[in-house]
Amino acid sequence: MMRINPRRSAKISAAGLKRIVLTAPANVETPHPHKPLLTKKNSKAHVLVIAHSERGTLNDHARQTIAAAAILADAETKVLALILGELTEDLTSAGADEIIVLPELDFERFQPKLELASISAVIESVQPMHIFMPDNAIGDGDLGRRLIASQRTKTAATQVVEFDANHVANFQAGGTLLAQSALPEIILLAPNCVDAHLPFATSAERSDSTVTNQTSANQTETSNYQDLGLQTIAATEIALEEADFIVSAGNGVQNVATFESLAHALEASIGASRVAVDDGKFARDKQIGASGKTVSASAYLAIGISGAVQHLQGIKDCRHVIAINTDASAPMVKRADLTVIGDAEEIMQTLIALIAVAKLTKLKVAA
Amino acid sequence: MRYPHLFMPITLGKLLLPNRIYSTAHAEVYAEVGGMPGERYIKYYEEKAKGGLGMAICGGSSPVSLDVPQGAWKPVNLTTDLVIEPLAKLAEAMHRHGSKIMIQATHMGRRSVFASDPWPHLVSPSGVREPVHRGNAKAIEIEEINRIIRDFAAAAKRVQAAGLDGIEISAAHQHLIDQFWSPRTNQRNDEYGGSLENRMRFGLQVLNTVRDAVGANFCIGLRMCADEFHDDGLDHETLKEIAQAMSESGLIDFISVIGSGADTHNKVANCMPPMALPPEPFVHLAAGIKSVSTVPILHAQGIRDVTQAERIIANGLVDMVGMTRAHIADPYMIMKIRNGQEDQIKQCVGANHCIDRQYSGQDVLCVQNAATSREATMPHIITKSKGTKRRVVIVGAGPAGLEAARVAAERGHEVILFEKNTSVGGQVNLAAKAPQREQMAGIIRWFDMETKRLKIDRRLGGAADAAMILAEKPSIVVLATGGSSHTSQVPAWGVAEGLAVSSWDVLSEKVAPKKNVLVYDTIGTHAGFGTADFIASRGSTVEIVTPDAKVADDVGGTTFPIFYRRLYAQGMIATPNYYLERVYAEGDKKIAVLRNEYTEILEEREVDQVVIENGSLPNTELYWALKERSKNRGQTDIETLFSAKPQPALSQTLTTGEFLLFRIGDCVSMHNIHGAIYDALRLCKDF
Amino acid sequence: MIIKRIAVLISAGRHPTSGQPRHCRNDSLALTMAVDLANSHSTELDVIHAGNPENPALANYLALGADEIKVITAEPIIENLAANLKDVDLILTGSRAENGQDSGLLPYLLAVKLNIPIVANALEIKQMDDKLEVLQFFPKGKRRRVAVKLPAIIAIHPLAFVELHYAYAREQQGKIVVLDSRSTVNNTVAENNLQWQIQPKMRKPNKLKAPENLTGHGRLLSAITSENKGGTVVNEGNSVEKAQVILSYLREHQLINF
Amino acid sequence: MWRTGKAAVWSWAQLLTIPKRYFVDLHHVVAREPYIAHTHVATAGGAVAAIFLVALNYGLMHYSIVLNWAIVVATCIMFIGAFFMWLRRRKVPLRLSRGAWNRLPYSLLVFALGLFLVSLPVTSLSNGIAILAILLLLLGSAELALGIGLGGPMKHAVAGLLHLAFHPRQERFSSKLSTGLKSLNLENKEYGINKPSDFQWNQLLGFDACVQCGKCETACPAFAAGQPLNPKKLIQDLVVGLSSGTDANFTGSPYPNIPIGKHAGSPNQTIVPSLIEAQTLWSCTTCRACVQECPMLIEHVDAIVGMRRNLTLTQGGVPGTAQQTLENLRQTATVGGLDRNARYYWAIDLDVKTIQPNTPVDALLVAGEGAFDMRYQRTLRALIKLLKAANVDFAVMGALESDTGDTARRLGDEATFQMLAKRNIATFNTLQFKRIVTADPHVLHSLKNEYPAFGGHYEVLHHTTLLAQLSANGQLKLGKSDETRKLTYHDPCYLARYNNETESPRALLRSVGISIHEMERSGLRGRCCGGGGGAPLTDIPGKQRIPDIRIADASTIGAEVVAVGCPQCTAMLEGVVERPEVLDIAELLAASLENV
Repeated sequence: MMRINPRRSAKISAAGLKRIVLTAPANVETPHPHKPLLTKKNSKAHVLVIAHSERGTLNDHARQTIAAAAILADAETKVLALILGELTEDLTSAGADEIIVLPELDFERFQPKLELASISAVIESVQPMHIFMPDNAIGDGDLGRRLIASQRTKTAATQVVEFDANHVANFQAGGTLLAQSALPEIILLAPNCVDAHLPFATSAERSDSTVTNQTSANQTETSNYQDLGLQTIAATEIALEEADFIVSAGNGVQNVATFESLAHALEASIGASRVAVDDGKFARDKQIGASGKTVSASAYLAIGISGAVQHLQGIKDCRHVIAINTDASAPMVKRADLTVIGDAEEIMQTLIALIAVAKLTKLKVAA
Repeated sequence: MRYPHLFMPITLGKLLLPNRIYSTAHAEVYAEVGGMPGERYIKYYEEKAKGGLGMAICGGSSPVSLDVPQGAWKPVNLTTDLVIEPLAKLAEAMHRHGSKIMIQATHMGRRSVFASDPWPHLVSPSGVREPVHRGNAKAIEIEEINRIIRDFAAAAKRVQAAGLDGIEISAAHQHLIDQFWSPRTNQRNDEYGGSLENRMRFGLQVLNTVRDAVGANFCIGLRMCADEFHDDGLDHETLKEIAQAMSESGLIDFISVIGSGADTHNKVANCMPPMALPPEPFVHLAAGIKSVSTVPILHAQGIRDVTQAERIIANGLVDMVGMTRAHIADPYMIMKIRNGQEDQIKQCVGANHCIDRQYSGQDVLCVQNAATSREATMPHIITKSKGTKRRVVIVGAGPAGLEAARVAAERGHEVILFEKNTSVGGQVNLAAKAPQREQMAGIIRWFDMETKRLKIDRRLGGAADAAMILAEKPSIVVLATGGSSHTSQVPAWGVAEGLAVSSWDVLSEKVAPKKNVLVYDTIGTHAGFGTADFIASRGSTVEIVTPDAKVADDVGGTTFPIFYRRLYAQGMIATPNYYLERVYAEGDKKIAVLRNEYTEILEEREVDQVVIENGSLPNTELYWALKERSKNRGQTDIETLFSAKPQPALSQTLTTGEFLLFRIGDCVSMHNIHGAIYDALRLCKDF
Repeated sequence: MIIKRIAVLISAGRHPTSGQPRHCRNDSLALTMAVDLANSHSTELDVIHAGNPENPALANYLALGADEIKVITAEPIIENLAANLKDVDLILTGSRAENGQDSGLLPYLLAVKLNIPIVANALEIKQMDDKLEVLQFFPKGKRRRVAVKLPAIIAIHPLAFVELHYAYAREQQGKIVVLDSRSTVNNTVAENNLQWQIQPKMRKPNKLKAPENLTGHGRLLSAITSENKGGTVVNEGNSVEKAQVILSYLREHQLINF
Repeated sequence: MWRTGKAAVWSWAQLLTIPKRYFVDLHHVVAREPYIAHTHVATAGGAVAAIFLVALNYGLMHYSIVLNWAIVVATCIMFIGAFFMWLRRRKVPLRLSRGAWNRLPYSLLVFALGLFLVSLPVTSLSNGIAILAILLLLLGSAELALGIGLGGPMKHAVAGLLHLAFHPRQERFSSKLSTGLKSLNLENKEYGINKPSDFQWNQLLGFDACVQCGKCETACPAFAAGQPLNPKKLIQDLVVGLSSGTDANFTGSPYPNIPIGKHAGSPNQTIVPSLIEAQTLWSCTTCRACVQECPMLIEHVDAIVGMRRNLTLTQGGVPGTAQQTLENLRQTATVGGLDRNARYYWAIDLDVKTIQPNTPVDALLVAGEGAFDMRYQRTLRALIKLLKAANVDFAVMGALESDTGDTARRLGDEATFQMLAKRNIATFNTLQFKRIVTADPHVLHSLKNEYPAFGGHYEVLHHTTLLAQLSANGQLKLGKSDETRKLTYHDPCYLARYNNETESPRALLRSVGISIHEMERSGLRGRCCGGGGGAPLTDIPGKQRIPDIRIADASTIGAEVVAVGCPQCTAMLEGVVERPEVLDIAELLAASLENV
């Protein structure tokens, strides 16, 4: 609580008038509302969450899956997150009590046998009550099914759309029926069936599992599979809702040609604010926001977009938002992870030039 | 199929509706003496029916009992059989266009003012006072409970007799039924208080009696809140329990859900979310109610766009969406959707001009549509003139000039629109600069697109002078040149000397905000606070000084709380009741001398910058240059103007070189956006 | 290696709107790919359905290119399927069915049972010596190429680049043959099986949310405000420096690769 | 040679029909171009008369001088005709074939001159001239005789006459329309045309009758849009297929973007793609403009759909989104794969009756697939307003309505069409109504002209036909229209050419005071919008789009409004960005109700 003098301090001016000097009030440190830390003592049991990371971070679906486990776990059950791929972010707000990271099991590489062996080793060592995985197409859905098929004594459910401590539910018969069952041991969770927001924080301690280190060190994927590499298809061929990198234009973009060449240089899809669309600069199907499309790109570069609430609603699932804006107090700046204040045209031109140089350098190095 | 979910029919009880959009019950403030819906009321709804709306619920807070004062918001009076005939006319008008109509019926309990005819003693479960309406009340007695239950049934029978399609019983906004539900207002220890079951007793008795009165086939809905947002009130989980019990009672055919309580100023502002709030802020609460309900869930609040509405229905969050303000802005919304003219929909921007007027007891008007609720005299659809095709020159592309250009072009005339700035919009562009008020620009965006669609000859980026105008050989000249910041009124403010700057200079970013800023606001509307907020949001320390009783005094009940949230959150200092006497410099500081309204005592502020908002002064230069040359000497005949008839001057035949001159909006005297647009519409509709 | 025998596993579907029995699109994609492969390599092709031979949906597969459909009626499905797939070099099927539990598990269970590799989410397949090259679907415009040793199971993704060709005449000519209905296996191990109960009414699933004790005002704020992180703001520097800041950010978070 | 074709129902007595058909039915077509008509009358008339007279005079050994002079006159007429033909041939319009056809005026001139000389009083001829005359005569006769036998240009004379007699659509000559496609007997594994010999012999005969005048080519919207279709070439390719050869000798315009000389065929060889490419067949909008124009009354559309049927039924070879459409039709009985319940959602606030078994109505409104679309719903809303104003007792079909199968049939999917037709007829049989009204000419066509073959006999009216009747008998009182803009009327192919209805829409517009500015191509000769035959689904690329061409027709005459009577036309024409407003007749009429 802040305690302040209700009367503003004043002095008397030369003319004998009360004078209040308007200055900013002393900076009172408002206590940051920390979430209570939930610690699990004497935990006997484990709930295991397995998920691949992307670029060192977990996506919303993976975080929802950890949150699901955290909500389910009681005071004596630890949530152990087994992260496949490198992890550069903190998971205390995600709900994990303990983390094992296996950076070499990156989703970009196809090594199902090795992955299955590694997770099986962890399962063997901690004997989790339940195993949660996001049922996604970046590897967890596939790995989860391999796990289920390899452990036929465990009960399992996939594409779970609803669950609590007692039951799971999913759609069956081509989505025409909703079916319910008791909580199985392995649960592959559909996206958005859990709110990832938790009112508590967890310790998220990293632990080194010797079991897994050994497993992964001793095994290489010399088996039936050979990974020939990941590729990306042209941004122009992806629907805006699916796009991973979006460059988006607002009122502040005067020169659409420059904007389009920047998008091309970044191999990004094109979006626009309502104002830019109404202005006739872009087609209606490019509009992003509450009255347009909702996007979930990893990178959203907003150029000259002030960020009306409607627009911000359309990009709430975007991971990294970068803004180029002339007004540092625009709502977009508060939303963005990085904002550069300046003339959009000039910065776009410079970016295009720098990207060209960078690509050329990379080519030369490769050659 | 476009909007397949929105245009999927739905059945409420036995009532089949063609689509998922409806207009929610709101206080129109149009009822005539004795609480009777008259011509204006009926035409207001009929226009929505013509525009394709499937269902409207009219008569927000229509009282069923005599002890609800009827003076304050001109509600529809359901306490007398006299209401049946006018309601029957309303029903007939709606049904003629294929629309369904229901009415809300309620007892407001303590949520009213005693100091209005018939000066009743308000009743409430425990007599707890309501702050917003200063609703002092007595604790209700069992006999009164029984009387009111009978009143509900009698009112429902009247509604049914009038041929309406249903009735919505309100248990939202802390009306009497939810005053019983809420522990905040119900501290009784008889069978109507204590346990949730006891607290629900009154509402269920009402519904039972109403159902008995109207029979099984008549549609009955219940409007309820999904979270009062009070610590001592009803939270979402409790309201879900109530909703489940109500829906499972088999007595109701739908539940219409609203987020937020409404019994404090700050909570009222949520109910009709203004532009500062995100889109559909409370739909998740409505979805929560839906998860336990066995009857369809209807929900409004911040749903203004068809794509947004389609998404909400498609995601199964609710069963129907209320788009009430959207229909106030454009009653032809659904027809335009059907015609593939979504871009021509005049979209609500959430300025809340409508509801803010209603909260001060004035009739509901739309900030951007002057025809709304004036259907008897003002057209929503402008038809082509059958008379002479004229050459109309309009000067100034603010809201008045844009509306004039649009209407004249729709009438089939050749229109030339001059604007000195490179973009249209006038002062609204400044209004849109204030934080969380960006959507004001939506008003202009529509005019911008419409004037382009109508292929109006828009000459932007150069001020027109008399010679340029005459060179166009116009038969009509309409001046809508607006005004300029009126900082010259008190020379001692020192604007000419650079001691103070105008709010316009700050909003237009001609002048950068300094560190410590005093904003002086003599007007008390959105502009002054918006300027202060604009400065504060850039990190400056701001004091708002005003001679009014409070800061933003002329801003309505759903907008000032938003301003005050920002005022306190940003540590702005509010200093009402002071005049700005003069400003002088002391070193690099500015000293503002203030005079208290009530003591006349002077005091000073030492700041870096003084910003003045004193409204606008009409730009009349062009008017005086053209007045003498015009056939009508620049005069608008107010008798015909106010009675919505054509200007007499229009029937004169003009020889070559002769023209008529009119002026509208702020270039006559300072008005507001609605005033500017109304000026333009009522003048130009007969061109 | 020369692929000598290909099998396609097909399931019966139902149109989501009309409810009319029909082929399952994913399986049809697999069938069409298999027919093309079989034609170009003159390979034997088995089209196999485990279920009811009377299902009118099966006729669709005849029209779509199956000359003959072999129907296995014996339970348990996986084991009986496996028994019929012992000497098959390549098994194709859709990633998910449109009926039953829809779990997408069948190809995996079969792979374990037959002890052969499986690749799912296949968009394209190409034979390369003793391997099959598979283009795999990934979200957000990503694709992966994987080579897999044969014999193998490939589960086809719904977005596979295949055009279906429905010919009435083929439907008239095709045959449906019921294989011996006796089970060839007598194994009954517990199999991930849950007891599913079909819910009588279709509803929107409830989202799980951690219980949270917020004040009334807190609940209001959580509805109307979003958590603003308030990232870095770069005001200083020329446009090259500002552009560099953006590029560094993109590189740091691996959002670009140059 | 035509005997390689399949059997058809015919009798020798049909030969007797030739004169009437030649002079009446054919004349209607040819007379549209008077120059050609007169030339043909002169040339053919002269030649036939001359040959007849020669036969009479010399064959019957009359040797009459009078007859001889008559021969001279006949040859003069023929000479004049051939001379005008030569004049025309000096600057050949692109639609005409060249090659042997360019030789024809000369051979005819030679024949006429020879016969002229021979028939002159013999005495006045020197020997040399006589020999020359005989040579000329032989040369000219060679063209006539050998041409008929070996497939030269004059083949048309005989084949054409026989075609008139044995035309596969005999109804065409009894002043009845014959536009419905003939059914396949699927149980007998009739799967359409795979090879030339799969055609009926009288169809093949028809192809041989082609004079390569190219009127079909000029009329063809796909050809104009640069899509790879030219109906003339298609018929000639089939002639090539019948006589085993290549298209190298074809001297007319090629299929746009497909070079000449690369395709060959023989009677028992599969046509697609060695003789004709599939994309040629899929370019057709089935608008029947070619059939309408053909002086030899050839049935191009039957041929094209016949070949499509084989592709679709035996290979599932429909391109573009047509495959999905057919699947939708099979699985949902709607083109869009939609919920049938949704078709009449728009009618709920109009309080429209849905037909119930055992509740008879006067008119059953069958809206068709377009009813799912908001644009067409505007037309339907207007129509309902009009029907109500006229107090018509009508009902809609509601969820009972299945697609008529029109699109499936045009795409060659006879199986799906028949399935839908039988299903609809079964439904209709449970309902009681006097007549069917529809605002979709495609629905009109299939119900009226193609369902009878499956036992569905109904009185089916286009909405403009019904409204015109109602307006004429005073049941529907229309006001004066406020429409002052310049308006033209676009005839939907399936209404005009397929159903001969060109007058009702025009009469209705006139009755509300709207004057119609006709486009160059209108009425039975109107230009297609590009929307028929499933063409928007198969979407074969060309150099421009057909609707653009049609809108250009309207813009040429300065039209500000294009009135239509078909949802497909509306959709196609509204797809053009810069265009006049497109309004259905019903919309224009409903607006006039305000002024009653």
